[in-house]
Amino acid sequence: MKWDEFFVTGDPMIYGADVSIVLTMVGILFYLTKYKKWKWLWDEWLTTVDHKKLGIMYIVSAVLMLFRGGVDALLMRTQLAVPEAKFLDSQHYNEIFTTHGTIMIIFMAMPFLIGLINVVVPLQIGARDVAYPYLNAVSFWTFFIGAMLFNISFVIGGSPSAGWTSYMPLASNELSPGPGQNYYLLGLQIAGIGTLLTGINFLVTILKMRAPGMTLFRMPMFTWSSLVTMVIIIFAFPILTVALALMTFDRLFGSHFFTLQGAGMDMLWANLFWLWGHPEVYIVILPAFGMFSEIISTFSRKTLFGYKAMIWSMLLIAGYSFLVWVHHFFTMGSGALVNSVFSITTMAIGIPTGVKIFNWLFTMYRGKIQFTTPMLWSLGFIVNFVIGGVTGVMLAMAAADYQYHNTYFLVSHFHYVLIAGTVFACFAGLIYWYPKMFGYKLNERIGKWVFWIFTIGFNVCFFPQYFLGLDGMPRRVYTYSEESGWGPLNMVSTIGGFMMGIAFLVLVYNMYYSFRFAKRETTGDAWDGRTLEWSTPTAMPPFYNFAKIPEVTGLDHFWRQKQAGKVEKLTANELKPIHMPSNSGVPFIMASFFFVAGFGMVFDWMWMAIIGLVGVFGTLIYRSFEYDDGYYVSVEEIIETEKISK
Amino acid sequence: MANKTAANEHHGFPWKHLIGFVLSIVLTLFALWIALGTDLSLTWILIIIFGFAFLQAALQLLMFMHVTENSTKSNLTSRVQIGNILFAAFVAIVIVIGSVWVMAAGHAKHDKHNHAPKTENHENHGSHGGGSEHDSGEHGSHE
Amino acid sequence: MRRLKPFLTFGLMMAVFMLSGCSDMIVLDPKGPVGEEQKDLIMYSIWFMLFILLVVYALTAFIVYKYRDHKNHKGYDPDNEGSHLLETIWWIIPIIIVIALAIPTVNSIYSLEGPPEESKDQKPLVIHATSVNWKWVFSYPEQDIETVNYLHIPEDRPVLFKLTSADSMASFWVPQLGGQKYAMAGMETELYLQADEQGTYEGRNSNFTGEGFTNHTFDVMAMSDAEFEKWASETKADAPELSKGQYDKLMLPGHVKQMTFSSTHLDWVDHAKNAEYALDARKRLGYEEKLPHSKAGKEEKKKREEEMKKLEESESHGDSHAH
Amino acid sequence: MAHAETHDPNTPLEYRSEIGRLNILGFWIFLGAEIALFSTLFATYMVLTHRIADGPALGELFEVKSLLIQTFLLLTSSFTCGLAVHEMRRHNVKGLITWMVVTLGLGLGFLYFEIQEFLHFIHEGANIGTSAAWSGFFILVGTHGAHVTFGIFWVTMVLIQVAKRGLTPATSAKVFITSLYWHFLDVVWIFIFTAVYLMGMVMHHG
Ligand code: HEA
Ligand code: HEA
Ligand code: CUA
Ligand SMILES: [Cu+2]
Repeated sequence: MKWDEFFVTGDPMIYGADVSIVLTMVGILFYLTKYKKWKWLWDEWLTTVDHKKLGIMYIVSAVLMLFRGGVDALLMRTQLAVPEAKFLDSQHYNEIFTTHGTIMIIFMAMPFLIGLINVVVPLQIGARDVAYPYLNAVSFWTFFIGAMLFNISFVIGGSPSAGWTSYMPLASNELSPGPGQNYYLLGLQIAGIGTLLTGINFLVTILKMRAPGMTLFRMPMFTWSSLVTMVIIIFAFPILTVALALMTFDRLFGSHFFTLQGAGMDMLWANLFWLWGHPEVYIVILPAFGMFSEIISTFSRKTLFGYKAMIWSMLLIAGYSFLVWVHHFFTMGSGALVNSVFSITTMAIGIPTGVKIFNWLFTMYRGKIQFTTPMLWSLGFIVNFVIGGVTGVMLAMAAADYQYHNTYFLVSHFHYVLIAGTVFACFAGLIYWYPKMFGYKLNERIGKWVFWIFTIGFNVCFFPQYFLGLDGMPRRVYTYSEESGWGPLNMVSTIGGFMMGIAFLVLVYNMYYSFRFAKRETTGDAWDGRTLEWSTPTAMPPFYNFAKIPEVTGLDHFWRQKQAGKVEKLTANELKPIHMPSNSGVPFIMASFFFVAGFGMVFDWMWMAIIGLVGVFGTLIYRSFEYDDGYYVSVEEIIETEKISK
Repeated sequence: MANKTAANEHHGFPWKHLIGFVLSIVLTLFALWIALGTDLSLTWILIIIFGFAFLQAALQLLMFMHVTENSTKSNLTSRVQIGNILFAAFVAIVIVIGSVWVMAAGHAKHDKHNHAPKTENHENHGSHGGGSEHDSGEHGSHE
Repeated sequence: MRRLKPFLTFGLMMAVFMLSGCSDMIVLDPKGPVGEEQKDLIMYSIWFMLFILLVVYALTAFIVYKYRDHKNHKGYDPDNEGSHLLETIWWIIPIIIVIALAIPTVNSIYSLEGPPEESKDQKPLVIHATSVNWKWVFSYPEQDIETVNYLHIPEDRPVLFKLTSADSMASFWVPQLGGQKYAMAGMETELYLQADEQGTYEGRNSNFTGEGFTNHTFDVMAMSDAEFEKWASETKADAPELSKGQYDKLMLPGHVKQMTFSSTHLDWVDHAKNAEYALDARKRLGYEEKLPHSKAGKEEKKKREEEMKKLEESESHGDSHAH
Repeated sequence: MAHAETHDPNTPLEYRSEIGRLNILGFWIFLGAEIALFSTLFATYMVLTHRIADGPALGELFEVKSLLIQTFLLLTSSFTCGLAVHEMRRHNVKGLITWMVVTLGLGLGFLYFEIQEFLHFIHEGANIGTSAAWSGFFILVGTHGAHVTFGIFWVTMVLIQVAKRGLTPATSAKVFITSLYWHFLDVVWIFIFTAVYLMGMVMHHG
């Protein structure tokens, strides 16, 4: 391999990235060394198995990925702002939308949600930690390593450029040679392992670790939505694992699953991809639904409307999510019967989703609505998400989809659901639970600015795209002609995109501003909340979460206790030593070996892949022989942490 | 409750295991005979052998794997275990039957990859020597 | 209320915009029965969607305004947790809407599988459309002629496209005539279209096929039957024959201008039956895809482009057809 | 984590500790994911099964004898694995180890014949690159084989731990989990037996 094939060259933007990556690395290393932070980093973060810290690391990574994906988006929007622009060439543009889509879905939306689930769900169910804290760390580190592997493709070897859907045979060796597509395969594969483990971990956590008295039908809605999401993850991610493995075999080991040669079948890739891909979009929307349920109920100061219907509708959506995948390729010519069946199943998903929308609205009915920023995002969600939803139903009408497919109509649909659904929820949830994670709220005034700039920018960016789609503008084109007449609306769209970018910058500024100036919380109940996570006496829960595991008597237990003025104060004599799991460096090391293996496979250096895999198995064996029963936190330490007067 | 059975059962002779084993051997041989030793129609053969396969899977789950077993006070665990397997079976059927159906539908009749007489005109295309013939019976199965 | 105003104004603005802009958008300005059927379905569904949006927005505006936390707040009921009647309503109404949408959808799906109703008794013109990165090859088996990157079709007569691809999965789409369908290597899909008005329509591949995807386009010229017959017979008489050598060069990834031949490649290869032909042709010509960023990749690309130029020049009658 | 220990003598050892119970439940759920994984491989195989390009047809090379040997080895190993757990529940460490070693032996036997069969196919001109159909075959049956291989290593590791530490709630839960894994591989094989071999032979000869 020649050096010009290893390092990506020939573009000032890439050199800029090279330099900034090296500078950032040097800067971090320098900082860690100068302030003697290495040990702190290792003890507190790299080896932690605490769900709250893992959650925070997930969220930080996700925000970074939102930035990366967002910069990609703005580069695309810049190129598309005017006809015949020369800002990016075709190859670059293709790489950028591929990484944009992949990063936003796999490395931004999923980890953001999983991060919030990590922080919140164990607290909401009154647990000390998840069922498998060690495995939780493995999940995080494999996700993180997968994301890093995917991201370095930008400077080493070249990025994938076959779209986030990577249709074959375009993505095959013959038409897309080199490491780019391999990065996609290996990055997603490694991160996917972590996601599957998260699925099992949280399913068992929610089923088995609930505080006494919290029956399934007393669980908070976010916990419920997480439970349902985990079920989808458990059954959908193995499909992705296999699909990626098959394509990896096609590219590295000469098999013919999807290739042009050997009677491979390109349609099968599309089929397997969407068998995973459709459930995947519900994986990224259901936790969002759960968060909005919590927030809307909290700030309407009212019980959730139709609790049971909310649960059943989610279960329906989960079941349906495995029955609609063909709507992504109505145009493949599978015949009238297939298209009719999948049209109907797809449209049917609108029914339970509608039930949820109306239940949210009626949660506010007879409430006392407070317009905090999390609530604003939730209202914005309802208003904007329905646009995405009903246009989804339009896409589901196969005969009409022949005209929408592969156009900006579709692009607009999925941004309306992904941004107004998932991203709004991530912002809302982040702001809502920020005091739980960091001990202070984000500034509300600045927060409202962020909301309005982002929401308006979002509509300005994506609403015109419906019309571009109806005017025949296909997705994934890097430029278009003057005569097409698509120029003005694209310019509008680009302006909206940049407004979102500005809002993002203001959000980051808000984090800095609040870190410096925000008033510190003194109780654990920053918003007058309803669920158990707000019941810890300190602003940030201690590492063991609850000095004494709460006993639950009904839905919204904490809120009802507060209403009745019966919140119990802890006394020293009811405390018992608490059993906690020990930290471990193994997950981090195992993930590093995954990186070695993945990188080796990307470049088809089998010796390196084998070293990495041997390392992975080594850490597995090491762990199997390790009998670490954790440790006990003494009563004295608990008293000290909780500041209980004796 | 299953708590007790789980323990009691394991004091005597492992009848359950033995019965399970014998049944699985019988079912295997029977499936083999149906498939290769009879001249039932293809559809019937498929129905029967897959019926047996599911039976045998259930056997393994119940006799060997103690899927209904639980050891906590609530029934939740065993319900989760069974529900999990049933949902897995649902997903499995959707994946397999769904894929076969969707990939064949609309394509089988004009999907010409198999019985293609390969092109005649290329120089460096040695690998495509004879080109095997397959009867259209294979294609019938798509429909 | 103040907080919702921007949304409402915006929605209203957009609705007006949408309705007034209809006829300007090509999908909503069809020139044939297939596109017409799809447009009708689209418009039908849009009314339902606007209705749903209206209901949701009105409810939101009302509830958020009425129950905002303010002085003299009335009607607060923190334990109000459901209503069978309401919940039944919002299970039932969406079910009805879905049924109302499903019936015409299924109807259209079935009717689009065949030729348009109004011209069922006419014999469709058959055209084989083959996608190869990044051009379209059209073969008229009956007329025994072949064109590249453009089509002539008679008006008021159904055209049956037999779609296939020599390499990447492509999608054959002429928005003003009707919806798209995939063209895939080693397979054949069928699509009926028909033009009811003379004119030139833009067609393209709409499924991403890599670097040259953006310009993977073609023109469709609809003309009277007589003109079409005249064009076909003139082409048969005047255009050069397509040689295997030329065709192999067409298999290289790249763009070419419009070309015309008086014979078709179906004589020796049908990509619906042989998915490997293009790859083999590239090998024969000593061409191999290289890393896009590497020096070798850039050189390879240049070489390819030169090859394409030569190919265009070799087709002496390339411009014989009128535009 | 809560650490409720149950001391009811009727409760099998592997269910006595909280961690044991959680791990067993978690493993069941993992098996659900494995079912989805293998289903995808089955779907791939079934979709591609006729796409043989210029290579041999699948059923053409299958042989009943080799198939039956493999099947009986694996079925029997599942049985002996069940006996091992039975012995474990009687707190008979020796019985447990003996039956598990027999299980491993049968598993190795299975692998031996499977590899023989693969070599035979390759000799007959059918490898993973021959055609889509053979790619589907090798990836499906090979993934099962890889699982068996992994299982053999895993069971061995766990047996070493049992030998070193005796039967504790922790080690017995591990044994129980590996036994679930092993039975599960048998279940998968039943479907390979049916969907790949029987169907392949029926389609070819029938
Ligand atoms: C968060 C992610 C998310 C969500 C929630 C959805 C939700 C839905 N999606 Fe979307 N979709 C995507 C993400 C998502 N989608 C992505 C990423 C793609 C493209 C991928 C790619 O190709 O790159 C895509 C593509 C896509 C297609 C493929 C189109 C094509 O390629 O041609 C289709 C077609 O049916 C579709 C349909 C739907 C439907 C019917 C819903 C429904 O779930 C929506 C339900 C909601 C409502 C309907 C609104 C509320 C309901 C009411 C107020 C009640 C009354 C309403 C009715 C009775 C209609 N989506
Ligand atoms: C959760 C998922 C998600 C999210 C959040 C987004 C966010 C955005 N997307 Fe995304 N998009 C996808 C998922 C997502 N997208 C997917 C799956 C595809 C399909 C890919 C494919 O076809 O394969 C796609 C494709 C896609 C296209 C179509 C490309 C094409 O087909 O040619 C476009 C075009 O406008 C676009 C635009 C945007 C914009 C403007 C945003 C904005 O919301 C971004 C907001 C911006 C920021 C958060 C920026 C932060 C950065 C800064 C503040 C830096 C400031 C620097 C400067 C001002 C220079 N996206
Ligand atoms: Cu398309 Cu076979
Ligand atoms: Cu979908």
